[in-house]
Amino acid sequence: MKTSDMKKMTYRDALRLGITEEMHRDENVIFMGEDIGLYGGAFGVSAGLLEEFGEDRILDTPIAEAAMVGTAVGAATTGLRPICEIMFMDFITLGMDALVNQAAKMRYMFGGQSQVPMVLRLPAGSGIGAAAQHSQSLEAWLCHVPGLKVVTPSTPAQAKGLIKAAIRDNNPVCFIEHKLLYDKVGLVPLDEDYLVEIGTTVVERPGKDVTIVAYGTTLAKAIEAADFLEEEGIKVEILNPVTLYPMDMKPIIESVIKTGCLIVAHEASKTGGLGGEIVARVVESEAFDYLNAPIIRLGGLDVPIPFNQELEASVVPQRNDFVHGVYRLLNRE
Amino acid sequence: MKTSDMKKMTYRDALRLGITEEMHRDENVIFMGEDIGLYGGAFGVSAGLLEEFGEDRILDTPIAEAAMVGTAVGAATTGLRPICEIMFMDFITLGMDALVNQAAKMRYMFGGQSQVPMVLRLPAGSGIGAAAQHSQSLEAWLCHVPGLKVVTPSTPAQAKGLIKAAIRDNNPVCFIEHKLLYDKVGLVPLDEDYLVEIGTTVVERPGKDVTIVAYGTTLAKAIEAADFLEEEGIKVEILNPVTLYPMDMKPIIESVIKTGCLIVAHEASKTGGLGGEIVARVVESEAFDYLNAPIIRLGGLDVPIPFNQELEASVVPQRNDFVHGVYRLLNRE
Amino acid sequence: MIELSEELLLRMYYKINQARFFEAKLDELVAKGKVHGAIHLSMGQEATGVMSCLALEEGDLVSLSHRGHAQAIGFGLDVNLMMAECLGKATGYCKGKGGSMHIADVENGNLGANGVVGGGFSLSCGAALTQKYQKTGKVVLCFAGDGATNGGNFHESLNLASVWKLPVVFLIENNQYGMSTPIEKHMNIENISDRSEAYNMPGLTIDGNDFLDVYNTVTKALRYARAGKGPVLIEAKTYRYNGHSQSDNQLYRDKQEVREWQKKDPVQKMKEYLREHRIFTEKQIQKMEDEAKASIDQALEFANASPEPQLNAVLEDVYAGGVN
Amino acid sequence: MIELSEELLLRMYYKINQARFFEAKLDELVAKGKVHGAIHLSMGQEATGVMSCLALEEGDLVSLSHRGHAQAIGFGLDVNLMMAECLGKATGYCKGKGGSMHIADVENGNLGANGVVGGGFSLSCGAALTQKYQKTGKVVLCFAGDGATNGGNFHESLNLASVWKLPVVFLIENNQYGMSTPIEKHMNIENISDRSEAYNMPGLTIDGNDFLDVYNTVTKALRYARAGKGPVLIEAKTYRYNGHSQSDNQLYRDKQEVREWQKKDPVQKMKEYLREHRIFTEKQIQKMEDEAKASIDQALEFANASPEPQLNAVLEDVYAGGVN
Ligand SMILES: Cc1ncc(C[n+]2csc(CCOP(=O)(O)OP(=O)(O)O)c2C)c(N)n1
Ligand SMILES: Cc1ncc(C[n+]2csc(CCOP(=O)(O)OP(=O)(O)O)c2C)c(N)n1
Ligand SMILES: [Mg+2]
Ligand SMILES: [Mg+2]
Repeated sequence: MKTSDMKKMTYRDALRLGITEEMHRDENVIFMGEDIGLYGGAFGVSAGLLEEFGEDRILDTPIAEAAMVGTAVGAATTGLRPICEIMFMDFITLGMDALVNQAAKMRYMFGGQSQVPMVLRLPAGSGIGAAAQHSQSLEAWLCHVPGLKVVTPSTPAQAKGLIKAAIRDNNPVCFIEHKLLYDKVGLVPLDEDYLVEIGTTVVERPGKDVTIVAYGTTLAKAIEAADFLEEEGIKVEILNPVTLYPMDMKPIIESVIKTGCLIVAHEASKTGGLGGEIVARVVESEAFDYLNAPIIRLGGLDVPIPFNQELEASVVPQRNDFVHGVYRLLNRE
Repeated sequence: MKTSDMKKMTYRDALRLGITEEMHRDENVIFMGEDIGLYGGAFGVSAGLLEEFGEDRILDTPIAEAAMVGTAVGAATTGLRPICEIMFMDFITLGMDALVNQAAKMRYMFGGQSQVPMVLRLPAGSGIGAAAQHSQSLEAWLCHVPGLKVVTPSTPAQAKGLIKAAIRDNNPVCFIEHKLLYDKVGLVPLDEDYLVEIGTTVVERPGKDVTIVAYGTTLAKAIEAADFLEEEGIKVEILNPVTLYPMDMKPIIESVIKTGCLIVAHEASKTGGLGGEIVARVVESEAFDYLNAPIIRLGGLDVPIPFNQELEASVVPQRNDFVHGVYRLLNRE
Repeated sequence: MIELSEELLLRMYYKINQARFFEAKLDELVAKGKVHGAIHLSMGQEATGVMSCLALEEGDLVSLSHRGHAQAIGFGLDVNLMMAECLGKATGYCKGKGGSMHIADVENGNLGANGVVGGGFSLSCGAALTQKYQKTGKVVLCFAGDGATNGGNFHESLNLASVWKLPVVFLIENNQYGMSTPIEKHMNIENISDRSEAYNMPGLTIDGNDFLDVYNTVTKALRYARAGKGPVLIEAKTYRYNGHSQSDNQLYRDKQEVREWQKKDPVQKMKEYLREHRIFTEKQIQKMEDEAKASIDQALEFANASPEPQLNAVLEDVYAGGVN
Repeated sequence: MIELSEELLLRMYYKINQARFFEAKLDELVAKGKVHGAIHLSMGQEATGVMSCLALEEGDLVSLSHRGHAQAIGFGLDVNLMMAECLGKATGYCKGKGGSMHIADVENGNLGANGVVGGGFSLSCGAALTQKYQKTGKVVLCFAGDGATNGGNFHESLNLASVWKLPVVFLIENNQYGMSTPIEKHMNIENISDRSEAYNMPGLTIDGNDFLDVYNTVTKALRYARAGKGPVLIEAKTYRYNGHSQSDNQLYRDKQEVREWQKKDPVQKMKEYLREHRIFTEKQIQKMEDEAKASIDQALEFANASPEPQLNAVLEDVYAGGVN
């Protein structure tokens, strides 16, 4: 793509651009959430959309996550394509029934009669001092629910391409946005048909010595580590599963076959996180025979997120965890 | 233990016995749920308890899972030790906020000020024709929430010993019961101090050729397979992590070091299930170097549970899946 | 008063009988152990389910409760496909994947029965939002039980529907119990319809065993909602004769109570009305009953003759293909 | 009329000022970027939080909303430990792990502020169940905002409390907005207290800026609950001056509206009352204010001088040890 067809913008603005384009493209796309109208949403993603699309399409809801998700499901089965913003991913706990028992299962239990094209936007993760009830990374739950799709962009370009693909998808898509990414700036394709296809894993950085799988903010830490290691002549290959479910394992397996070394990382609590799933799939694959060393899994500590800033930062994997992991795999420590 | 100190009874009766003993032992133990009084609970676990303990301690709730769980949490932080029955595990979707954002986090976010001694009983699993919204196995979600403990007994003796341990524990314990086990009969210790300690993995059957980790109803399938394979001279070692979180990995790792072969199984959807976690932990451990073959993970198909009986049965791992898995590991196929 | 044509009365009487016979047949099958899974019968409540659906206009939508056979039959579902679904056959509405608790006919506006108590409230809001947004002029009728009105979904959905003025009518079948729990033990008010005040929407309590009261009231409520005035809450007082499901030994009520309600049986009451008003001859009445009964016998034959789903169907229908 | 002793009036005036100064200080700190994380200020609403807690008896319990500083101060929490917690210090109520949104003092019956809107409703039911079961004679006071009454937790909890006759008083601080959403856009009724009718419990609307109205009404409600008559719902109409949190540019309201409410400022109104009734001299009043202010300056000093938590604290307090 020529840079002239791209524009520098934040992840937040890229999301908004994608949503705006899709709302112009299809008038059945509506957008609901708490304080997404005049207020522009807790993280500013919907700023200005009320003016542009009016009250019929930008709907402020009461503080009622169960009804919000259920309403989106009902609207989706009858012809609309709702986008739904849960202010903090933590509050999907209040909408799990509509999401898990209705949206995800409806098509199947009705024998294929219906479809539920909706996007559930879920700001996730720690780092803003919001403490235990506003900082969780719960993607692993959603990836354990057949019928849902789960995606998470890490760059502004991915944010735009993926939100558009999610809106066009005919299934319920959980769209996870790490709060620390909203201000991140990057080049974003202006092409209105630019999509990041659901079901893809992106090679963020080619390499040959060690494979790292990371997403969300952990990806940035992995890249920092790779930059650092590059100076020592170590070439890390970084893969970003922007679709967490169903995950495209092919590039990951190929990479492991090439490098023989794997680090899997996420911010979510290590136990029960997606890291285990990825490790298991690699071990089940032909890559197993190519592993030169035990796989390293980096994850958040198995604790709630604390308020204090330093404690908070200490919960999630940092650059040095990657660096030391790579050293360990390459027997440099 | 002498068999004279044991009595044959169903899993259902063993649960009730454990609850009854604990309710006699500590009058702060109360029991709430939908239709647990006169009706005796959807699966008959609480039959007769209303007569024995009265309306103050056996509390029928409205159909309001969010309030039920939250009320249990509030009661637990102020001195009671509530047992709470969610009629079907699927409906914990409606009580996730109180469980995950309150019960699991309260102690931590209050800096250790409080404790939440409560037991959440969760009948899980498929096999009774209850279809997609009444048949899920969602233990992996709960094992991804630091602050909770998660246990699941597979035999009547374990049911009694574990429910007692759960009631005595000072933390929120999710107690998962597979519906198909309620009628299962076995010898149960009558000793009122018989406990199955939380945090243990049980060696259900010693062996030397292949290690199988299984729990819930999948355990029975594994045992059937082991019986069958025994006739061919293959000795399978079966481990049952009755505490799913925090899981005692030691016996599992030791077993894999011995056998070099591992099958991990559960009824829950394979993707995102606990199998991945167990595989990852084994791979991270010293057992990695002892693996003679790729680990096999058996899990439910990644689909909602269908109504039709044959389809329903086809979703979950069966005896032959274990048999073929063992053959594959031992290169017999 | 709303005028009832002869043709409509005929349809009403036929359907209420169909509902009764359909469930009597299911009850038989359950007793014989021929049904896998839970079945919730609504015998005694049929006037509510059937007549309220007959009040709908072409294109209106419904969301059914877990106790939804009479509702489905009132809405016009094919009893052959319903019976096949209850028996898990490939020819059923859901290809045997849903069973009694998930019968749906989405294309025709039946958004399905729901196994989650109260699960339909918010789905109905969503369906109503579509009607409002697309200006279809259609209304959504949402069924639930008395017990369901104690759940958060009820409250959040009614509030949302009221604030957004959605074209939806919430119809509560108050059969006096949530499973084994009598209404006095699960709420502290006399009339559930009074809960409408918390949302400033009209609330009405009716005799759910009186086919006319149901039909007339729902018709008026639908008009109100269709006119863009917002949602309505209706409570229909009625009673279920059978246990909650097959595993219910009914310790929580005495037989006398059941007998009292049986004296107010909705099918009998309608029959008496027809006789009193001499709208049909005895022969015509008998004929309708016979035809209704025959349709159910036929449905069972259809279901029995239908194939089981193919095993590979288990992997199908998880995701919709294509993109927008 | 309830008699107010001089000593009580003194405590009231001191605490309402403490609350005001505490938050003014926090506001300053936020502006200077010295606070990590979200802070919800309740300036303008202090009479409600402070006076209702002063109506409690020794041993009664409270559950606070996310906007809970005034409530906590009314309940008697130590402003030193509160300030330390807001700054994430090891000496804070939660050792720096909770922050402003989770201030708690469980041992003394403060069950904590709650970051989940409506999260406290059911916790309060549970705490009230303990009081009832253990016959302690104590009551639970549960705070929440107007927006919280649209959530399922509100409905399920009030219904449960009513059916079980739990000793709990639900106090809704109706500050006219749920974040940016004005009450007319999130519910269709005038008085939130009318929602009590859905549960057949008493419901009262009061002037949340009038310290006497709050104190008297809550006192009566507590008596009612303590007598075993069941729960009470109180709605206190009031207003918040600041944005919802620090990141709020307040497009949703005009400054005139804020100014109108400031004319009814609860701290000023109480001061006027004291002057009118000549209960204290001007000097005494000034002294109380000065002392309240000084206590906050001290609190900040205490917090600033306090250590950060040790890094290994991150792994502590996940599980309670021991068994019963
Ligand atoms: C959320 C939820 N909780 C519990 C159940 C189990 N359950 C099924 S039907 C039922 C009773 C429902 O009572 P009501 O709403 O009055 O409907 P009725 O059965 O009387 O028609 C219960 C508790 C469920 N299906 N969903
Ligand atoms: C369940 C839930 N949804 C959303 C939020 C985000 N949020 C925090 S405060 C708030 C507004 C609450 O309004 P109200 O109950 O009136 O209390 P107020 O802030 O006005 O004191 C929102 C939406 C939350 N914390 N919890
Ligand atoms: Mg009922
Ligand atoms: Mg408010």
